[in-house]
Amino acid sequence: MRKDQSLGEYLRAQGVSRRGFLKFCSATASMMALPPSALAQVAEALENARRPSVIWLSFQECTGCTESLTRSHAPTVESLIFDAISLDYHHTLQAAAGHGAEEARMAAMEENAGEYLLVVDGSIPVDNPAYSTIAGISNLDMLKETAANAFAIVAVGTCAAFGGLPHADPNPTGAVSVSDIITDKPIINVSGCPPIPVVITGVLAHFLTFGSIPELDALGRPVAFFGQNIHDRCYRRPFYERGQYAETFDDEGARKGWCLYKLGCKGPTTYNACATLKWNAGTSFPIQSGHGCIGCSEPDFWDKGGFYNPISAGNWGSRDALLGAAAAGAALGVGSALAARARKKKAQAAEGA
Amino acid sequence: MTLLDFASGPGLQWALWIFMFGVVWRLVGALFLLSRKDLTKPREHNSVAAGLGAVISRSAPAHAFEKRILFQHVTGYVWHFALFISVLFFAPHILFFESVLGFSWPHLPNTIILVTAIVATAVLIALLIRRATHPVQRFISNADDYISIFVVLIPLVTGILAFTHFGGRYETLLGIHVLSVDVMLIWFPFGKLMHAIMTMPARYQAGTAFGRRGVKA
Amino acid sequence: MSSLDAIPVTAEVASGNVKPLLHEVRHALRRLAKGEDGTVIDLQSVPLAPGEAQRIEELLGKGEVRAELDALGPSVVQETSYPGVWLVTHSNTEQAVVGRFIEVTHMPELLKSQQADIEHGISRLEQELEN
Amino acid sequence: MNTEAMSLQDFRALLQKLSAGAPGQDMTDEERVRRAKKGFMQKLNGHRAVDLDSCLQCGMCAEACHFYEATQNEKYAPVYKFRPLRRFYRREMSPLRWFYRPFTRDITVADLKEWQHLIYDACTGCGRCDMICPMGIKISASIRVMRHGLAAAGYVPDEMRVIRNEQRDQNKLFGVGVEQLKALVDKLGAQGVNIPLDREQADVLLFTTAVEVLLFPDTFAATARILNKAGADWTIRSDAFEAANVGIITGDDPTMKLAIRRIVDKAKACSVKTVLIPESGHAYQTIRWEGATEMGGPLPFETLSMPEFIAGEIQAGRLNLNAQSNGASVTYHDPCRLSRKGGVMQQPRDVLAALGLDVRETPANRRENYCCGGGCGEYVLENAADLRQKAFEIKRREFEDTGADAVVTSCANCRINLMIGAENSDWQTPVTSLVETVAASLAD
Repeated sequence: MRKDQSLGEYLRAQGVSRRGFLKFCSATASMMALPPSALAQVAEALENARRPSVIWLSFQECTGCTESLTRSHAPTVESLIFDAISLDYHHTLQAAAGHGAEEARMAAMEENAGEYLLVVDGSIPVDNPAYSTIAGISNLDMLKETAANAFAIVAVGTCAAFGGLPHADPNPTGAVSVSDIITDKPIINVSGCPPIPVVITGVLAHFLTFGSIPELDALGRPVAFFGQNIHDRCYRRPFYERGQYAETFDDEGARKGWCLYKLGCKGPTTYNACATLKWNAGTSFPIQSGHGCIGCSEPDFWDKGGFYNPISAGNWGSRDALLGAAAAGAALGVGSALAARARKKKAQAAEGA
Repeated sequence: MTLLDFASGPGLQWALWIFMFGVVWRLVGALFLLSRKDLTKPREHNSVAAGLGAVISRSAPAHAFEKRILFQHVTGYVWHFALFISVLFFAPHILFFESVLGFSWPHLPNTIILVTAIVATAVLIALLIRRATHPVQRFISNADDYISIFVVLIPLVTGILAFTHFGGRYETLLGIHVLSVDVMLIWFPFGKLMHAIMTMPARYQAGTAFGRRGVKA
Repeated sequence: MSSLDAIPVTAEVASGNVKPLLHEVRHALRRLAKGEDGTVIDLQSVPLAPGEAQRIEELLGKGEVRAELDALGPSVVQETSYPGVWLVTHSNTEQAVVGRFIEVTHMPELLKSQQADIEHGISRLEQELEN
Repeated sequence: MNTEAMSLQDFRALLQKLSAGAPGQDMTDEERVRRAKKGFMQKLNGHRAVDLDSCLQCGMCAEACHFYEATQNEKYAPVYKFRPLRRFYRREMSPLRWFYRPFTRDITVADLKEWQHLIYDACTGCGRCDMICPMGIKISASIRVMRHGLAAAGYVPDEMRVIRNEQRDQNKLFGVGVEQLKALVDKLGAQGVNIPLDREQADVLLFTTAVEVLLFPDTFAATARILNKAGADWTIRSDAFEAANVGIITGDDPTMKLAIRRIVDKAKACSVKTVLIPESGHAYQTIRWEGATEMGGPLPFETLSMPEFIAGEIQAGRLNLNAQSNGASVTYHDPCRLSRKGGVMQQPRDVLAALGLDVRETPANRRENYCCGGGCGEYVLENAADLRQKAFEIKRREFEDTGADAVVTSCANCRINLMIGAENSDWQTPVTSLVETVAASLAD
């Protein structure tokens, strides 16, 4: 796709019929969690959309986010989205390596200054910049440099969005999120470990379609995908209401597909689209497969007292400490009573009675 | 750290420590003041039976008083039962108790809990209004009385809101709910909520004292 | 598939969303009958328990018309046993479902020949005739 | 039998003059507060601590209090009456004293003055509130600690102080001493009632009270006749006949102990098996339920109230009675110190039933009975006369509810108070003594 071509022109040139385009549009609208009634608007916007430049930086990450994206739906409608953007730098995917790769990045930044979209996965170590470098450039420097002229930043995955696993206690690298460093650019947090691929492409589609960033929640996540918690959209919710819970992973309740709250499901406090979009092309999602939600799209999900620790059990420490507190209370109680009795004895002696 | 993380993490931890420490401190400190042994010859009676008898019998007023305290008696029962059911038989609560105590018990369906919680809240508000308006109660009340009502009322209200997802995001409501429980636990040993612990020794000692004189406490 | 079937998980689960969905379809049909606009329901936006999508399909049944089209992968447009209610399933070139809609309309837009395609067709036909 | 006695009017006139003889008290405010606190401290123990820490402030106790019921004055709620004690406990003795201190006001002389009215005038220590408290708090026990502190601070009301001093210093009450008793014994002897005065040894040692000698010599005579009829080996000592204990009434511990010791020592000296307490509720409570503890060890005799003694004698077949068959009805007024504080509730009813009387119960009876309105010596307080009269109206309603021909009780204090109340309100139903009722039916 040439830079001066609109998406409509590009698709037609690819031999895609108008029917095919409409199908693409309705799949895209669905992907962006837009109502079907928005189809005409989407079609018109996409028809005239121009090809944006995208630079993808990977820092302290596991490549799971990229895997999620590239392994799931390709080569399909979503891949067209990727065809429709100019992915100018992605050191895992691009053919170029070494200086060539860095030159591509610099060129894209220069050419599209103020217009390119920066996608980041992975967290940024700030304790020591040498913990993670690319081409000898520390993650921190590369982020600052690349973000400076970006139109907006998409922080893909919980690491980039909130620090993620590297940030987990005791955070040996001093890992931080993109938004901890960049404060003067719009940042879209597409959290999840990994994020639902459709959500990643949905955000890109939104940018492609409307040239703007979608509506965000308090944590910078697109409301369209993160507006509701898993629990509220979970098909097992009726069991919660009726108080029917699986007590173990192999009991009658588990077999009958009852609520997994007691097994530590974090659905009630986790905002993501898993319960509706599901995974693997809409096949299933963790709760459907019988495991509670681990809350991977929420900040610090790794440090919330255990995946199998029910939300309401709290994270209150050890029983021994409680007994210790009771023992200290008993000691103080005895002590205070002894002191009071000594004073009372003195008062009685003074009476001489 | 989110509100919920704080409330159910360090907040809950400190609250439980203070609760345990304070309750034992106050209970031991009061009992250990000791009392002079009663050397009079008792009437024929079983001291333990009399004590335990009073623990039970004081749950209902003596006949002559029934009519005069009917409102308090009925609301007292409804309040405590509704509260206990809501606190002790809601599945998420049981998970908390299980984490502390190491054992659990069956729960009730959530809809029943919702009803009992609403009943408990309504009764507590009625009792609050009565305390503020009844001549005797208004006159004798002090800050503790109102604080104790509020620190119990707020967990109830926030619990209902969190359960119904009404008025905010769930984890925020839950965070406020757990935080209010933290506050309640911290206040518990220092205010009159302590009656929940003191009821037994107080009734027991009345039972033995009256029992040795041949009087049903 | 046989090994998966051996897992003793029964799908007797109900999200409670099937009935409301069908009611929505009913209201949409009423509006259509009165001459108002059609309605499209994105099934991906509705939380459904395993098996419920099939159940909806079964409840709606199959009507007289079934059309298959091949554009960026196969799509199936099936009229249900309730005239005016269509089930549209888009798949990608890998045959994976990428979108599933219930359309309440006289005729799904996608079935009509599109103006742009018609124009493109004219030019192709003219080219053919010129040769 | 009708022995000449002081009239009720004369006795009331005597009471009115009591406070005139009260000695002045010279104590600074600081000293009073200090003494009150020391008094509280001496009596605060684990039981009271548990009580004070259990209170819910529900206010139900007000519904048990005859003074609150009669006046609807919230200040008379029993829970309020021990408020200074709770403040002291929270500041000085509670395990949480370090926490409470900044939030808890210290006791002032103004408080002590205010509570003198609440504790002496507006509380008879009847303990009816003890029976209603859902926490089982013995409110009357805390009231006694309050009295102890107030007494230590010199806040015993004048009338009570006069009789307290009289008992403590002269071993007399209302001017009744050895001579007055001997005169009565002589008079009764002349009427044919044999009273074995001042025997060195006996099985039963009878006590009486100054009030009985003055006002109710018939009761004393009736007691003697019953003892004689039952063939008891008994005596009464002119050097220690007073059963009443103004110490316990006022909250003055040394006087209470002194009065108990006079009785216990005499009983020991006479090697008696039984100490027989006359119709005086608080005297029974003091010897029977506090004596051993106050004296530091078990007592070598049993202590019986008159209803217990009479019921026992009837049961043993030593006392034959002419059961009446005229269908006369009575209602029994339970003296608080005998009933809920003494466990003597069935015996008087058994005795009355043995007399063939139609015993009718007031709506509230036995352990739930309403106080006469002036118990625990409260009837001597002139300031509280109006308050007492209002409380008496409750009793009157209860009595009238039964439709009984007469009210029988077994406590001179209750009887005086009921008689005064009846006189004030021109209520005609006679108020009589259990002992006299029994004596009237002694079979020949």
